[in-house]
Amino acid sequence: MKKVVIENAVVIKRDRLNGDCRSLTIGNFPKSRLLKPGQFVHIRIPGPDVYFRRAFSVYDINPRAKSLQVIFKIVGRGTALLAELRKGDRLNVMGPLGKGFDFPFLRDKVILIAGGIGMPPIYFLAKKLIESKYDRRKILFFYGGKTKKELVNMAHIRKLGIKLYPTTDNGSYGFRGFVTKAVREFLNTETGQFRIYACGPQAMLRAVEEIARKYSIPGQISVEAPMPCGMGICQGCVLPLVSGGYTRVCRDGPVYQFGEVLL
Amino acid sequence: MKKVVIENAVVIKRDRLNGDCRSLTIGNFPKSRLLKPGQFVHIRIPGPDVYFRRAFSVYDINPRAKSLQVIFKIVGRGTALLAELRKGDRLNVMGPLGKGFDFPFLRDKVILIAGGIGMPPIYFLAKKLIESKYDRRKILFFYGGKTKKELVNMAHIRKLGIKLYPTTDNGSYGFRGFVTKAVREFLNTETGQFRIYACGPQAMLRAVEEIARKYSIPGQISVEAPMPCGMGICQGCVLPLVSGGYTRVCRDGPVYQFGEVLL
Amino acid sequence: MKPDLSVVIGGIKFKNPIWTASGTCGYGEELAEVFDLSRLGGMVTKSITSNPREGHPPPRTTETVSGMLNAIGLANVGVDRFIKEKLKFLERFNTRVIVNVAGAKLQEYVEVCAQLADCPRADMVELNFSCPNVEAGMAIATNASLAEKTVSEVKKVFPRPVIAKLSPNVTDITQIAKACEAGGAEALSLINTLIGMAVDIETFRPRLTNNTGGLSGPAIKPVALAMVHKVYKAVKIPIIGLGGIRNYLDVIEFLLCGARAVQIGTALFVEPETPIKIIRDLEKYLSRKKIENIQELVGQLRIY
Amino acid sequence: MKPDLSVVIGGIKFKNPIWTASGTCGYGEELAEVFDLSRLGGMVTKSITSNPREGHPPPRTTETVSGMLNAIGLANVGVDRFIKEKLKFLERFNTRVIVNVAGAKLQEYVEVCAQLADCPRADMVELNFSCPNVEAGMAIATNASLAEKTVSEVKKVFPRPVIAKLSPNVTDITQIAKACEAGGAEALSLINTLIGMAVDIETFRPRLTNNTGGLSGPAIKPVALAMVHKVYKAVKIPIIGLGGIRNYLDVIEFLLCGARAVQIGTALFVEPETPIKIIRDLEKYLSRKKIENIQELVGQLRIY
Ligand SMILES: Cc1cc2nc3c(=O)[nH]c(=O)nc-3n(C[C@H](O)[C@H](O)[C@H](O)COP(=O)(O)OP(=O)(O)OC[C@H]3O[C@@H](n4cnc5c(N)ncnc54)[C@H](O)[C@@H]3O)c2cc1C
Ligand SMILES: Cc1cc2nc3c(=O)[nH]c(=O)nc-3n(C[C@H](O)[C@H](O)[C@H](O)COP(=O)(O)OP(=O)(O)OC[C@H]3O[C@@H](n4cnc5c(N)ncnc54)[C@H](O)[C@@H]3O)c2cc1C
Ligand SMILES: Cc1cc2nc3c(=O)[nH]c(=O)nc-3n(C[C@H](O)[C@H](O)[C@H](O)COP(=O)(O)O)c2cc1C
Ligand SMILES: Cc1cc2nc3c(=O)[nH]c(=O)nc-3n(C[C@H](O)[C@H](O)[C@H](O)COP(=O)(O)O)c2cc1C
Ligand code: FES
Ligand code: FES
Repeated sequence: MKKVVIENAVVIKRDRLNGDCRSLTIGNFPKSRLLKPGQFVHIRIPGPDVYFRRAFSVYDINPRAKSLQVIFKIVGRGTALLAELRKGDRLNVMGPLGKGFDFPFLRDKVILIAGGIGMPPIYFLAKKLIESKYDRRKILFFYGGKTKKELVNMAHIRKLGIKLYPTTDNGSYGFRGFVTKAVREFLNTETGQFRIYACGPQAMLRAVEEIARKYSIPGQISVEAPMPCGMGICQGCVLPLVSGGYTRVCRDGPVYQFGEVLL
Repeated sequence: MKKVVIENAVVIKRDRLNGDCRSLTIGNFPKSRLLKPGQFVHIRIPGPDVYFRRAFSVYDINPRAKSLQVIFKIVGRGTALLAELRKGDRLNVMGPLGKGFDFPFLRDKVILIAGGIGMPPIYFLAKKLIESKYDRRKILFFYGGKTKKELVNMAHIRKLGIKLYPTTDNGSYGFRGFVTKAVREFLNTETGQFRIYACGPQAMLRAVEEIARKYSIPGQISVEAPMPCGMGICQGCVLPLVSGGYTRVCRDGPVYQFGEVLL
Repeated sequence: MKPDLSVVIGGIKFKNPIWTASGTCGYGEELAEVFDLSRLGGMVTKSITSNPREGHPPPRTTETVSGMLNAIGLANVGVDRFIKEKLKFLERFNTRVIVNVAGAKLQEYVEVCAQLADCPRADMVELNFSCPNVEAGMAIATNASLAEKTVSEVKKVFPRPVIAKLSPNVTDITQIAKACEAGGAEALSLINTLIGMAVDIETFRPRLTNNTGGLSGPAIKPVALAMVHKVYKAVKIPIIGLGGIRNYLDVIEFLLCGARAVQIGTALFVEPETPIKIIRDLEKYLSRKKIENIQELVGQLRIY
Repeated sequence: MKPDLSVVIGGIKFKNPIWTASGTCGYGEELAEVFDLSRLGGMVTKSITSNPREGHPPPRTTETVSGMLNAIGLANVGVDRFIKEKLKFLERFNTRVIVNVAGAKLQEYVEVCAQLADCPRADMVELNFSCPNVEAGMAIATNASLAEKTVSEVKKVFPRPVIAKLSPNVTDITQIAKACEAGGAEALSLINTLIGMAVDIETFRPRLTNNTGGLSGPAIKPVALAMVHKVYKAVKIPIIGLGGIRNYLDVIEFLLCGARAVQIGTALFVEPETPIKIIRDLEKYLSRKKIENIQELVGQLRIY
């Protein structure tokens, strides 16, 4: 039986990234090595008026240090409180949760598409692909934000040594326009066997699936939903399936094949 | 119309005293000069599961630094959270609240009786008496605790240059026995015009009133009650009056004349 | 242009929809030390009865998770002293005064309201049909015909608008609401507290000498919203919503669900300046959203 | 000596009084990844109905202050698949399985329970009389004679103990409780969720597609305690208490108020290991207090 770990972890590092984004490195999580790209941890944020845990994709792990890293954006009460934590503060972390990404075939050209704060799981996937000896040159990372400020940890991503295509809606950095427009233009000139992985706002994911349909490219998306339990019990995080009925994002997802969920 | 101040104050110093006692110096409270001995502040403690404010007697003030000091004992959720605050943390403070002690006649010998965590308002009274040119030699400070560990800030009190009579129930420090026993023995040998001020557990206050009756000494006690509002609105903090009916401890007290409230 | 926060209830204009709730602002004396009561749309005074009441022995209140239990027991100065001292004090403020009235039986409501009829400072009365903390308290709250009768009898003696304050501790609050409307109430306020209990596990005793008490505070807001919306769909008279309000976001939720005004209760104990903050924040919100009059929000919930 | 945590309800022995609540532990599969279900006194499975139900469209849940609203809409696999897959899965655990049953009308309860009659793994059934999230849901919850009838009809087809689970959304819960007792219920569990609502002030929409939902979590504990105590005084059959329990202190409050066992609900979402912690802490508490059997606490509240 799969085992979910619940640990009283500890903040070992926190960083202010661009804009409203923050990075937290969380230690004392002995099973961090089990965390796979696309999986998430469910974090109990100490403070008033935050009752449920909050879900965050794994951005990176350091199995030897028994730590994991998440990157998050301040959007409400919970994330605001999370941003106030300091080194040494305790916080309860549950994971690994959810299904991660399926790895591509070695021959595939891998198109990674990250929109805004959808970047963390995509970065983690890229990193793990490289560690698993995928060809760096076949990994293309499209990373879009509204403005340059929304693109965080660019230096970090660059270190992966893969092709990075930053885009901003206003052209303040990189390609001007939606990240999906950049992908489309890229696909118009390139050929090969592709596989796409995407995480970002719903509108972006819809556009990605459209592209995938048009170019007949297989792939996966990672979606979001508010998650009371995060383990598949409450049925609160459901999304409708194309085939009818509902799927529990926390357990059956958050990663789905193209065309599986009704976006 | 009297004005109650509500300020987003800030922790400027915190100290671990003996045992479960802590000291907090709170800055950014411009009206700290208004705080009188026996009055209290009502503090909103940030954290989960603490809904009401918590009342703390003023231990000291520094009007120039716009700060005040409280000393508290960890007894439950609120005080546990308060103990975790660090320098720079914000906390909302309301005050001055309640009636303070009436000052004695200059000729009176002043007997101050503090039991356990009832010490703070008694210390503040002693300090203010001295500042108001009362004769140091006429101020007697009886300070009792279960053990030596319960007697905090002794050095601080000693600096006042008044007669200090520490007592411990087990004799681990100073006089052995209840603080009221020490007072009784003192009164058996001394003569003069006395006035008593006391703060401490209810059983101690009862014993103090008994002594006062026996020796016909006037004086005041400071009492406690859970305080939802702290301003006299909710009628939740009432104690029965000897003369019938109830009194709101937060507004009509917390300082009462001997024989006023039914202990 | 400054948005218009004013609302009209029972033909009376309120400068804004923010009132303070009965039992949580006393008779105004203490709160006046924190802010100028003239800023409030209205103030509902502590329940008064024919004779003074001392209330229940302590402990009368206890903290709960995101809320409190109270069993004050309608401690109040009685209608005579209320009129002489308390209403007098409130004359200096430019806010609406709604006098909350409680009674052991129908006749007491009528008597007290008759005395208030001659006091123009009592802009309205609010009949507390729902105090869970006194023996007879729940009778009218759960009995539609008795509620209707009480309202109509009070209407005969009190010439200005009458509000009925409803209890949430019923199977169908719309029944009582409709009865009060039929009795002639100009408005309804809801909700009063939920019946609750807390136990001291060291002494094996209830934490209140009354054994049970009324639950208030943020914990009950979802219940209050559901009831306000349910009653809004069932009656035509205006609703004053309350239960757990702490900030302007909460207020907007109540307005959307159908409340034309709201009352701030327990929040006053924790943050006495809450109403002032809310009024300021509402103004900002309306300006930002380009809403000219706050009444435009009332009942605008788009249900599924 | 280790204190005895076991309790007997409806003639069935439970190794401890800590159960998990319906709808908050699914059919056990997910929770089994966190701790060994055999540690539990009992487990109440998610409400099942005759046919599978997909439940309401999302959003189905929302966070509230110290609580949550849910309107899952009784999503479940239906009794057939439940028996084949889910009960089967639960065979490997040494805990009592209480199967919660819901129905649109009386006949559905009887049909489902009849099917369960032949499944010895279903130690008991718990009749969900109170789901506020489906059309017909509240009918039995608020109708004493219908509740009595339903229990007695189920008793005819189900040979093991029957629990009736009551709604708090009624004027007098003791009426329904007594009716269920008269109908032959071996025990009562209370409370189910309070009806509540939350509004998104950006979209002017309810936060749940079902508009209203059931409020659970620490916020409602005082209401649950008051109702447990009230019912305890009114009936003779054992009570299983629930509503907002997070720790052993909460459990002791419920036991003192008259509950013989308790269920842990929403707390499982926040801290899935809650039941295990509670069992450990209860053992320590009883040892410290030199209480040999936990049953000694039941109903020991010393009211004023
Ligand atoms: C699988 C998964 C992975 C995620 N990974 C990341 C990540 O790596 N970085 C990051 O910044 N964010 C991530 N999120 C989103 C993150 O969980 C939300 O931003 C966060 O819960 C908001 O909490 P809050 O209290 O600040 O906001 P509030 O809006 O105050 O939250 C109120 C309620 O809404 C829920 N909620 C609101 N929006 C969302 C949402 N989009 N997703 C889930 N719950 C929501 C919260 O759980 C809470 O119950 C992820 C979400 C999921 C489901
Ligand atoms: C006028 C006044 C002055 C005080 N001065 C001091 C002081 O200088 N130093 C100090 O250490 N303590 C002082 N206290 C007591 C202090 O307020 C309590 O210890 C504190 O409220 C306990 O909070 P808690 O959350 O830690 O405990 P919990 O027991 O968890 O609190 C639970 C509830 O009980 C109430 N409560 C419980 N015991 C008391 C009590 N004895 N008095 C008031 N409320 C109580 C709390 O307000 C809260 O609502 C004073 C109390 C009053 C009324
Ligand atoms: C301490 C206290 C005393 C109260 N006294 C009264 C009262 O005398 N009359 C009345 O109608 N309501 C009384 N109430 C109920 C409040 O007016 C209000 O209906 C309830 O507290 C819910 O609102 P809230 O959650 O904002 O506090 C009292 C509430 C509290 C907390
Ligand atoms: C998400 C969710 C789903 C629930 N589903 C059911 C259900 O199917 N049947 C039922 O009888 N109760 C159901 N309940 C109610 C709980 O069993 C319980 O009565 C209620 O939540 C109060 O307990 P708590 O505060 O400990 O959660 C559900 C509660 C929640 C939060
Ligand atoms: S969050 Fe509970 S089932 Fe997904
Ligand atoms: S604490 Fe509210 S009246 Fe004293």
